[in-house]
Amino acid sequence: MSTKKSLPVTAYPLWLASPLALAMLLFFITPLLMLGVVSFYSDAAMTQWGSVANWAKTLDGFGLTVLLDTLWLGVQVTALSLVLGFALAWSFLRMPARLQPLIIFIVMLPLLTSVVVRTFAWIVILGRQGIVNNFLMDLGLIEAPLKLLYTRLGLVVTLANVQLPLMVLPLITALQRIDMNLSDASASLGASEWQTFKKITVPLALPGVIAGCLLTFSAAITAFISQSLIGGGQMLFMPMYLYQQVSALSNFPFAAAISLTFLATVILCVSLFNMLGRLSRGYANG
Amino acid sequence: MTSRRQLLQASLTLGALQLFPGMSHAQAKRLVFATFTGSWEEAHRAVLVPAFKKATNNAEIILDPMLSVDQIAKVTAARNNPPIDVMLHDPGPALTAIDQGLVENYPVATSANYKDLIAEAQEETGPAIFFQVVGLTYNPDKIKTPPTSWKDLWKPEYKGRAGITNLNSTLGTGFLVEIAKMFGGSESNIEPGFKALNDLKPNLAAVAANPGALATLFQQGQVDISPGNFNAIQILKARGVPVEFVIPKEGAIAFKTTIHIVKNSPNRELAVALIEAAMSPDVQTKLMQSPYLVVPTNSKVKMDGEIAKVLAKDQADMKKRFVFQDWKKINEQRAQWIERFNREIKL
Amino acid sequence: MQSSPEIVSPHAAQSAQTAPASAFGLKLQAIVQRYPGATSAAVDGISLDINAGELVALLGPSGCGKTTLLRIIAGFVAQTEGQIIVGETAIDALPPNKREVGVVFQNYALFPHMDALENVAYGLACRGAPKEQQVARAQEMLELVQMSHLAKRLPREMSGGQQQRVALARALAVKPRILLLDEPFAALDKSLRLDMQIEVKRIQRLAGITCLMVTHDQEEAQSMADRVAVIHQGRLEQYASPNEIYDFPRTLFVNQFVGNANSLKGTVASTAENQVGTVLVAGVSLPARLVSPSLKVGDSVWVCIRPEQLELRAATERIEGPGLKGVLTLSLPQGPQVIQEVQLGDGAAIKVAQARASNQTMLSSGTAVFAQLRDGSFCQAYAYV
Amino acid sequence: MAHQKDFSTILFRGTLGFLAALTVVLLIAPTAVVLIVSFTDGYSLKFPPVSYSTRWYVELWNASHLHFAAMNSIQVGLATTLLSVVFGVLASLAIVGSKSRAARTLDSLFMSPLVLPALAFGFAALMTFSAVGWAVSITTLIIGHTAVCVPYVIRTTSAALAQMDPALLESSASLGASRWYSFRFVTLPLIRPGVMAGAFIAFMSSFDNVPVSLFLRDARTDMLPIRMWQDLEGKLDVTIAALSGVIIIFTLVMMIVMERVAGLSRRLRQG
Repeated sequence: MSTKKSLPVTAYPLWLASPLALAMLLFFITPLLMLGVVSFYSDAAMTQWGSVANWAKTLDGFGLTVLLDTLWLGVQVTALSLVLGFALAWSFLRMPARLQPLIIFIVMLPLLTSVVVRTFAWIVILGRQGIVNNFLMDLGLIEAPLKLLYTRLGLVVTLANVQLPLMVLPLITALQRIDMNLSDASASLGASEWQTFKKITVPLALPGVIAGCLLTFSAAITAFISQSLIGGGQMLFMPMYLYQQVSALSNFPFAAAISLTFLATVILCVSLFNMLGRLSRGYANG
Repeated sequence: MTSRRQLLQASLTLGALQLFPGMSHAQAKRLVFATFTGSWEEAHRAVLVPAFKKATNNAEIILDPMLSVDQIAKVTAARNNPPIDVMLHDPGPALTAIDQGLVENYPVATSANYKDLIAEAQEETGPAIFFQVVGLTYNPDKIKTPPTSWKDLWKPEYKGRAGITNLNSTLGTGFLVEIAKMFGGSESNIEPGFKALNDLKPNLAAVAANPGALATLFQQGQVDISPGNFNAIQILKARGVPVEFVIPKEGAIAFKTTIHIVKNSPNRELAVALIEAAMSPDVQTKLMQSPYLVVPTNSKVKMDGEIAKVLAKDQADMKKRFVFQDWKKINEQRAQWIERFNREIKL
Repeated sequence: MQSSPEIVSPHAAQSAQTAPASAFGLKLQAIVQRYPGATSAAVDGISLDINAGELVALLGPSGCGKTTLLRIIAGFVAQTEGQIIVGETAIDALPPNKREVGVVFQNYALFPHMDALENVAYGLACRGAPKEQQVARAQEMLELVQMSHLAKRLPREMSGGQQQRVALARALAVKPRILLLDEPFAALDKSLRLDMQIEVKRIQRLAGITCLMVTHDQEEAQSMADRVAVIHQGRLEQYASPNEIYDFPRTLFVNQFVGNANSLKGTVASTAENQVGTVLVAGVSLPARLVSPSLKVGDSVWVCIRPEQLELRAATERIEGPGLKGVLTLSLPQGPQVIQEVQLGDGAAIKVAQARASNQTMLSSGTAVFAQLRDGSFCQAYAYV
Repeated sequence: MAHQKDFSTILFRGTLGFLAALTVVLLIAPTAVVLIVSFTDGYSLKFPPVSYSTRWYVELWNASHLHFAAMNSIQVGLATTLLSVVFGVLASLAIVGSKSRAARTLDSLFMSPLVLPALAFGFAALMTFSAVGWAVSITTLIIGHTAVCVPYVIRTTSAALAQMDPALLESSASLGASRWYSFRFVTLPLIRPGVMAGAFIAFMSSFDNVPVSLFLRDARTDMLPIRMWQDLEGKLDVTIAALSGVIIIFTLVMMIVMERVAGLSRRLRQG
């Protein structure tokens, strides 16, 4: 005799996910597939289909430069965020417990504050008459204001700051999981603090590092507002390239090809990060 | 207790209904006027909108400031259900919009103000409501000797202090054509223009996305010299920002700005009312005065004040002093130029 | 622990009490549970017949399938085969919430957002009972478990023992036909455990409810249950009263799992009627019950001797009767008794339990000793596998 | 073991401590700067302002185009939150804890908007909507926003569900509760803080959304962040500083409230 298999009381039927699955299929997946179709039109008016001209144009010297430059921007921002974020996360765990909630609050605030507002602040900070220039001039370190706004350096600093919470939160979580006894054990075995940091803390925090890097990287390369307000009109990254094709030139097919190239690149980067993440988890868990 | 709870629930339900469009039709009636960014938006918000409201018994209007090219892109994308009712165009985009059949002819026969426009402004596809004048803008606090020529932008002393806009704006494109001419080119030979732009790179502090953004760069002290729109800086100047406008010796670039009813607009009557207000001597007079200093097209408006002093005594004088460009030729190549600008002027 | 003079195990289980009229019996008929992809069944054809009002312990090591069986009865897992009958009706097709089977979980599973009273009233609330009735019944139940003074406490504000009382009250409040207890005392401190065991037993008697308790602790099973079902690798090894389980373990596993046992290799030396015979262990002939059926002379067997069945004497003080020769290696005093380890000649070690008496001098390590079977004791012999 | 701190240890701790302090300053600076600048008396965004006033807040009071955009953003934000919560909680219930291939696939699908460039999605959605003849409207904005905001609700809800002891549901069932009753009186109260935190994050990210709004908005459905961006780029309007001040204060207050009722920080870090 066999009884009917029924759903355990602790589980819910999978069909509960179907409304969202259907909605995502219709309103998320379908549009992305549409990009593929549209990208093969050869003209902006979308009358002739079946040409790879847009793809050729996307991946020609210039398109590739924009793409690589965007990725390079992501790498720069991620590296800077990592250094700053790791220092903060490391110090966080060594802070008096009273201070910790305050720090978490300070980290979270920008995460939930409008990105336009945060970027706006950096215009004030980096401008020719901005805080940094005034400070340096008051100190007598420079005579004429430095150009910070609309420069690569300014953009990297701004983006690193804007995306910093995305780095810090996973790092704190990862570092908190590390048994504090391990560093004591390492110290008792004669390792210097720097050795302990290099050989114990960093390897064990790797999953958090990778999670933070993934979030920061993907946020940095897609940060349209910061790129446009701080980078200015002279720097061209994928998001602005895409926006320009759509809004000023109405070249939907080309924009579609750009979008897909960008999407594919991001998916590739994410998969890479995920792979590293899996490796590092195996590493960190022994 | 129960009643308070019920009240809360009822109000939440009502609130939820409000969230969904279609249940309230208020939005459908709003007239959308795509004006230009920066000073134009401020001028129109301050002068044109009140006049329009007065004429239409407080009809709702939204200003959507954007570049001409963006307006065309938006309307092209949704021809049957245009997101814009009234467009404002520089000569180049105006030709494009007309060619692509995006605009509707203005009902000139029934218009009260159309016949008062100067001859050049009378266009059935969309009357011109003002002229724009592009010259050199500079910060008198930082630049003691006023520039006299476009060529001054290339002076080594302005290293890292000059600004331009990209070619999406008429200002940027017009400037490119002008410097091409200056270095021996023309509308059909843009090469010298690009070469000159490349040489300008060391001096560039910023490439603005639109003329409004260029004006803000002065406000922030980010640039000290740039090609600029006469009007764009007037409001800044009125606020005490140190900026001055000069006409270079090569002549200022001028173009008329036309206003159009978008085809398939559901708000045609309101659109006509707005354009009628924009042509009216009343509005044009107010716009001509400080701080807006908009060059009028209505013959009943007599040029005076700052405009008469700096630009031209009257419309006839203007035609003599200003350089007009061949936008038909420019249009044919503009997309290519934008592409090329993207590639070459990128740092 | 006196050994029974009877040789044949008495199968008639003696319930400690007579069933109340309202109680329901529980029958499990050949329950099989196979998880997809698993090589062996988690529950492999278990049949159990539990009398109304009886408290039965499911005893076995972790992973033996006892908890799975409990979850099958509760309806959380659907069995692959078999039938569950409560009273006269099969409940297999019913979802958990229709089975009227109360469960007390190992971690009590009190609803953290409800106070004690709300937790206890929950089951009645589910049934849509009027508010006053819910409260009255919940208060009554809290009184039963002596928790009425903490009715407004949230679970996190209660100790483990208090939480368990509330959990018990909650399960009983809806008057279930069967009460299932999953390792109910595992999370309690040792000192608290005994109190709660007595308490649970008291309440079970008072409520007169049929009760099935899962445990891996044989002492707990011994002390609480009317009958014990020993489960090993999904199979029922033995189902009998605690005494019978202890004294007449039917399998080698039961013998080893219930109480301590010295297991030695031996051979059957002689057989007699009623499973009695002798076995040869390390050259010594010992009287044994040949528990596995059809053992013949010469068969290899596992011979199990409980430590308390042995008595240790210095080689010099040896008395009549069979004895295993060895050297005393270790003495571990354990409360009322002392466990002594003896190394036999062939290297095997056995444990001997000796009552602690103040007037007795203890043998010292290294002494040559004989471990002698106490008078009237039998070894148990099981087929060698 | 040396008890005195050697030079390298001091250097090491000093460097990390300094960087950490710098980072904290960097994190606070933008918010503080905006708040201070919003009280300037002048037209430019000099820091520190030459003189202070609340004139830009008064301007803000009269800036009807900003009110209009703000109302739209709030409408879209609330509707997006509502949809995200309904769809997200249902989906979380279905997929959390399930090891089935279908559930894992759905999970990846639902989470994908978090990492994929939303700008590409915004553009793709615009094309799709216009292809089927849907004019850009509040509705299309809500759809687009929901797609990118629902992962936040799923993340916090799933985390809350995963932390729930399954025995609670079993015990509820054994006490006679139906699946729905258990959900209503056990699951829901226990995951409510997680759902609330997710709803809050979803609202904030819809309210702050640029990449999707960029393509799906038009003048009739103006969105606040886009309006702010364009006003900043096009005319460096100091009113935007005042508006930013208001947004910052609102965010701060909401964060404190959400920390109290939903343990926001804990939930943000789990995700």
